[in-house]
Amino acid sequence: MTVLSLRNLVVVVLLAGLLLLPIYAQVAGSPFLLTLFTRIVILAIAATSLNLIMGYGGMVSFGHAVYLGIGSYAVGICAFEGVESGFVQWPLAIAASALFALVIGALSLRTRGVYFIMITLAFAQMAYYVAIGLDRYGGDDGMILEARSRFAGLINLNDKTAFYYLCLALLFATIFLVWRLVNSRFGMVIQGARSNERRMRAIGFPVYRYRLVCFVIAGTICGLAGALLANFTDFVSPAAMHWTRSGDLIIMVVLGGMASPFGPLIGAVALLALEEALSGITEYWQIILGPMLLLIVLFARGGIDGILARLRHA
Amino acid sequence: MLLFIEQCLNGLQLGLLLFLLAAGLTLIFGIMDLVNLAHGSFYMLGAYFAATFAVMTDSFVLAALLAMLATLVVGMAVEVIAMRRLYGRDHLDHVLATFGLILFFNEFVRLAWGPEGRNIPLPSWLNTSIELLPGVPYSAYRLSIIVVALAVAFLLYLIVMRTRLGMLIRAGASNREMIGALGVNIKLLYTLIFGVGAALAGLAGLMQGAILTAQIGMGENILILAFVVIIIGGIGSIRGAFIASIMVGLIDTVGRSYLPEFFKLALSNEAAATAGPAMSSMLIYLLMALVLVVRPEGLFPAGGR
Amino acid sequence: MKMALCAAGAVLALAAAPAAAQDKIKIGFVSTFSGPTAVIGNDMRNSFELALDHLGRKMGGKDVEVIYEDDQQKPEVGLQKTQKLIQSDKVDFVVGYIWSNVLLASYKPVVESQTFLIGANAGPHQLAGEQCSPFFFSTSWQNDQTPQAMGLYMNQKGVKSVYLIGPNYAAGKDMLAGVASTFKGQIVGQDLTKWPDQLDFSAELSKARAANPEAIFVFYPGAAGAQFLNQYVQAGLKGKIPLYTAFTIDELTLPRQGDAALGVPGAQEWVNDLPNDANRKFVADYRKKHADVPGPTFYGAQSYDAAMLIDSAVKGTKGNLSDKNALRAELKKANFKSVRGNFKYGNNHFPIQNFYLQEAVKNPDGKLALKTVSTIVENDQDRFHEKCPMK
Amino acid sequence: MPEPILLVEQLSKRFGGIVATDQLSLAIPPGELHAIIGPNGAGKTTLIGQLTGELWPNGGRIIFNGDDVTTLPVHRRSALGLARSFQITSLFLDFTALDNVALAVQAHAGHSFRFWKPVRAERALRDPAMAAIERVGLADRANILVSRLSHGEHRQLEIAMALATRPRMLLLDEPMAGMGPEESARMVETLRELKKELTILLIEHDMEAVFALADRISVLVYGRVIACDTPENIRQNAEVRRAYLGEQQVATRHG
Repeated sequence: MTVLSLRNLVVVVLLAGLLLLPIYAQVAGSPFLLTLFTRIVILAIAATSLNLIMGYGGMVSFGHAVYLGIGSYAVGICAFEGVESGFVQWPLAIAASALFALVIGALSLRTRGVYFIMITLAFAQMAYYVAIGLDRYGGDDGMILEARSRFAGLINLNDKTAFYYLCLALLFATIFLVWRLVNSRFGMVIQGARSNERRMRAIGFPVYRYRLVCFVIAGTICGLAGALLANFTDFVSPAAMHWTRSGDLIIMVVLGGMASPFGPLIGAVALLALEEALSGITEYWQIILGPMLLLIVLFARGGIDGILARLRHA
Repeated sequence: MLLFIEQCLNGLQLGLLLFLLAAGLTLIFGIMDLVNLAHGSFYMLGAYFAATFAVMTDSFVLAALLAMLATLVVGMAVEVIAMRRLYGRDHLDHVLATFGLILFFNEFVRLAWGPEGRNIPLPSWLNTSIELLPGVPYSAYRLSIIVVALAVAFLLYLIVMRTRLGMLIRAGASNREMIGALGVNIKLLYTLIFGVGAALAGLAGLMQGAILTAQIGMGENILILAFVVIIIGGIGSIRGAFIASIMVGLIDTVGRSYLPEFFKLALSNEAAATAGPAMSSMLIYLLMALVLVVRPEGLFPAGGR
Repeated sequence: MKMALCAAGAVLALAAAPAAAQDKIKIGFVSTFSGPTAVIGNDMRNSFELALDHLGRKMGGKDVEVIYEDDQQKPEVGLQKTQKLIQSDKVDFVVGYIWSNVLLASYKPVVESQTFLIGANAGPHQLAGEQCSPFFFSTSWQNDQTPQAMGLYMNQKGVKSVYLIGPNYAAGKDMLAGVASTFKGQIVGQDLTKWPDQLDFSAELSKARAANPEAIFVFYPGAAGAQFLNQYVQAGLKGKIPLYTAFTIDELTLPRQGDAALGVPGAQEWVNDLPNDANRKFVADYRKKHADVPGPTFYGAQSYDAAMLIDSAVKGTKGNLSDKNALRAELKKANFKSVRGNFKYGNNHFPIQNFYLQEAVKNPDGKLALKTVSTIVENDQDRFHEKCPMK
Repeated sequence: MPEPILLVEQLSKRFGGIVATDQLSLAIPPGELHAIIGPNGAGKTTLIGQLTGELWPNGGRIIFNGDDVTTLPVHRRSALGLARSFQITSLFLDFTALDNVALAVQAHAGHSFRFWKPVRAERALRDPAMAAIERVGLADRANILVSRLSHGEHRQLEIAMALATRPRMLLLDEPMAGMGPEESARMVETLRELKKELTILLIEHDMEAVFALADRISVLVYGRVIACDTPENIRQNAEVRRAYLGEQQVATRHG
């Protein structure tokens, strides 16, 4: 295996591009790029966490965006009630997501296959409607975040570049964490359970509890992405956990490449950049994007990362 | 009491409409093991076709029949062009591919029919109300939906339980390899099932379209409900889909009408008015989660019979 | 991936276009241009463009560039597009917004960047009250005003009890609260329905009938209005329990509502037959230019006024856009011929204006049209202006 | 006779009206290679299922190494030292052979809530796994994806995985199914080696192998043990001949 295979090259270029983006945005005088890519990076964190359970663990959650919502509501509600310290808000976002993941995971992991897909959707929808019912916090409209999380002068989230780099650092940390995780003993159990659950039991693994822990870890990371999202948009609303948002996350992971460390990032960049670019060309951009997705599924197994990996052999 | 009966009727109507959609979905899922998110697109196409044919033919019934035929053709074409390449693939591939189809069909309709939606004009004999219970007029058209859907359910029951085709369908839903062993032209059978499923979705769409008008994206929200139905009922089971759709229809409608009052007992008026609708929208998901916690493969798993 | 790289490249290229020199006026227009409610966005765009035609495509002698963005009726998309307009396109004005929740989500970045925001439809109570801003102006109304007028009209008609139905989102709640604030009779029941998913109102109509009120009030904007009215007729309620509406019947939904809409009263600040010169010109030219679509609607009228408002301010400052205070003072004067008849701005930058009763009638040629029946209330100011700290 | 390591008492299992296991009793002393034979549908797989814990019996008890394991879940039995191979190959196809076996080692090396250390660098897992692979003769194939191995190699790997859990007892469900003569001979050799250290319960159709390896044989018909004895005596047993083996088959094969 050559060190500079096409796949590695793309990843290196992508990472370098992400690192240098604020400079480019500055030089080119288009700060909107920074906004666009901050959003992409945040959603890539969420997609990477989904990849942990879906790509590596075979647990297809159709309700993963619920943690985006829980994370952002934790920040939003704290801010609304006058608690503006990020040292309180963010741990709370993480803890709330972990707790929710623990509860729905404990119930959902009893089911398999498409039933698992649908039960996770059901729980996410319930959370969505609970959020709509939160009259004090804007109900269906959501609420404007009066001020971003404060970190006692450590970092100013209102500084767009600083905020971008914080998100980027957290993305890299997440990718690294997931990579270490899947190559640890724990990761082997999770992947083994995806590959052959029955055999895992036969050789003596209590699969359920490992899966549950994995499910909670993924939910927790995504909750953090939710806290970032609230700070990014200065706005919190139930829309963040609507099922279509969960679908977007799945599409990013599948498009980029499942069970690949950088797949979700590639998928997030590809999907959102594609949306932005196509919608610049025509108002009817979805008529191009739709068949494109279909073709990728039909002729490119393993997503974009899969194509890159195959091109290496060619 | 009369109101309660009326609400049950409303719920029954919604449930039966869901059944039309869910029947095809559960068969396609059960037999071809295909997760078809684009099923809602056929629902939408059915409504748009009916709107166009109604203007052309000036007859609602004729338009409905033509629209079903048209969705049947579109469904079979989609199967031949795209879907059959997806059999045996991962469910996630299905999700991504059929999501792409949704985008395509939505934009296609927007290009072909424009963004503003279409009205499906009803004949005057349907556009009235009938006094079903003393003092309670009920929409004749909603009543006709109940009748048509029940007729379709009965017809499906006859086909599935009494014919050779039905035997193949039942065999396929519980054990996919078996149909191949019986020496049947599977490709044709699959195309046919997919087309019929699409036509049923089209029927549901045009029936609902006459109340709600044909709209872009009208299929997506009801699609999730249809998935809830087939999961509760058990994938591949027509009987399960029937029972589950009526359950979902009743719970949704009755919950929507009484839950807010119920909340008023505990909460302030305004909080109840907001929390009530939110909670009643949650009910069906609560139902599905409960069913799955107790019976992880739905109420009537097709393999279990 | 190659494809994605190309796409990313295209984005970079698009975004990297050098910021234009400020010798022309840039306006960002955010509305819904996709999905079922795109008809409203189109009507707004048509009217705004017509206004530019009438102005010779110049404002105060300067060229005008308008960038239209689609919010997809989603708050977070609206926010993102708005941010793009401010940060990337560096527009001088942001105009539009049909939906209250989209406006609420997009509001903060606009006014914080000290860009003027002209709301051409949505008027959530927060923006009229505590969260009013020196950089926000409305050419429409505060959400409560129209239903308040309807409440007054029901009082005039001697209605004793009413059942309220509306969608469960910001404007929906504002609308129902608006009726409740002026209606003197009894409110026997209220339903807020899931929005925009729920389009079947059978349960709500059954409840309303069982509650046996003298009237039903509804607020269903856009396509949902047609759907509600159809179901109201099919349920056999027409002729039994009269319907009173706000924003439920307009020129866009009328073709699909057909005879169901005949005789159903609605309150509005603008009607297509209002007798003033500006309005006659607007309506006639719109129909000439866009013969193939229904319209114009009040959405369009408000957008037309928005263009005229901006033009009046630019003229007033002699094209000097950098003096924000002067520009604000000119905007506040509302020194232009509004198609609804002239109006004044209140302290919170919402119009103080008349509300009319409109009804659908059948023209001699068999076509349905809306016409003014009477003036319900004159020089009405919204009930939140006192909460706004601005003078 | 020493204390049996596996004791089955009055085991019953019904599926609807069908009795798959009928008052079955069995006692296997440590160190024995005990074979179970019987015609198709005799209930052999149902029996294995109950022994491993995938099925729960309707009645009776299973005692393993002095513990009542009748209602213990699969993974707990495995932890106690009861390992199985599958009749139909059941491996982790997208892992390498070594990863497969290492996972089996890991299963019995404490809990796996270890999130950080790269698992492929852990000698404590890799070395025993490699040893087990060597014992079944797959050392040169250790780093190949399992999906690319042959059927015979899959069967060998099955044994290696069972071994890697360091069991007290092996349950082998038709380890020679679908093998050519050469592969079978190799498998017999492997089992002969293992037999020196482990108690083995072998379910197998290949009579040649069974009679060559087994210390004792139980004959299962309609869910009941109709005979349990040494290979020599089973061959002579008239009831067994009648019910199952058939005069001719025994004559041609072993006569």
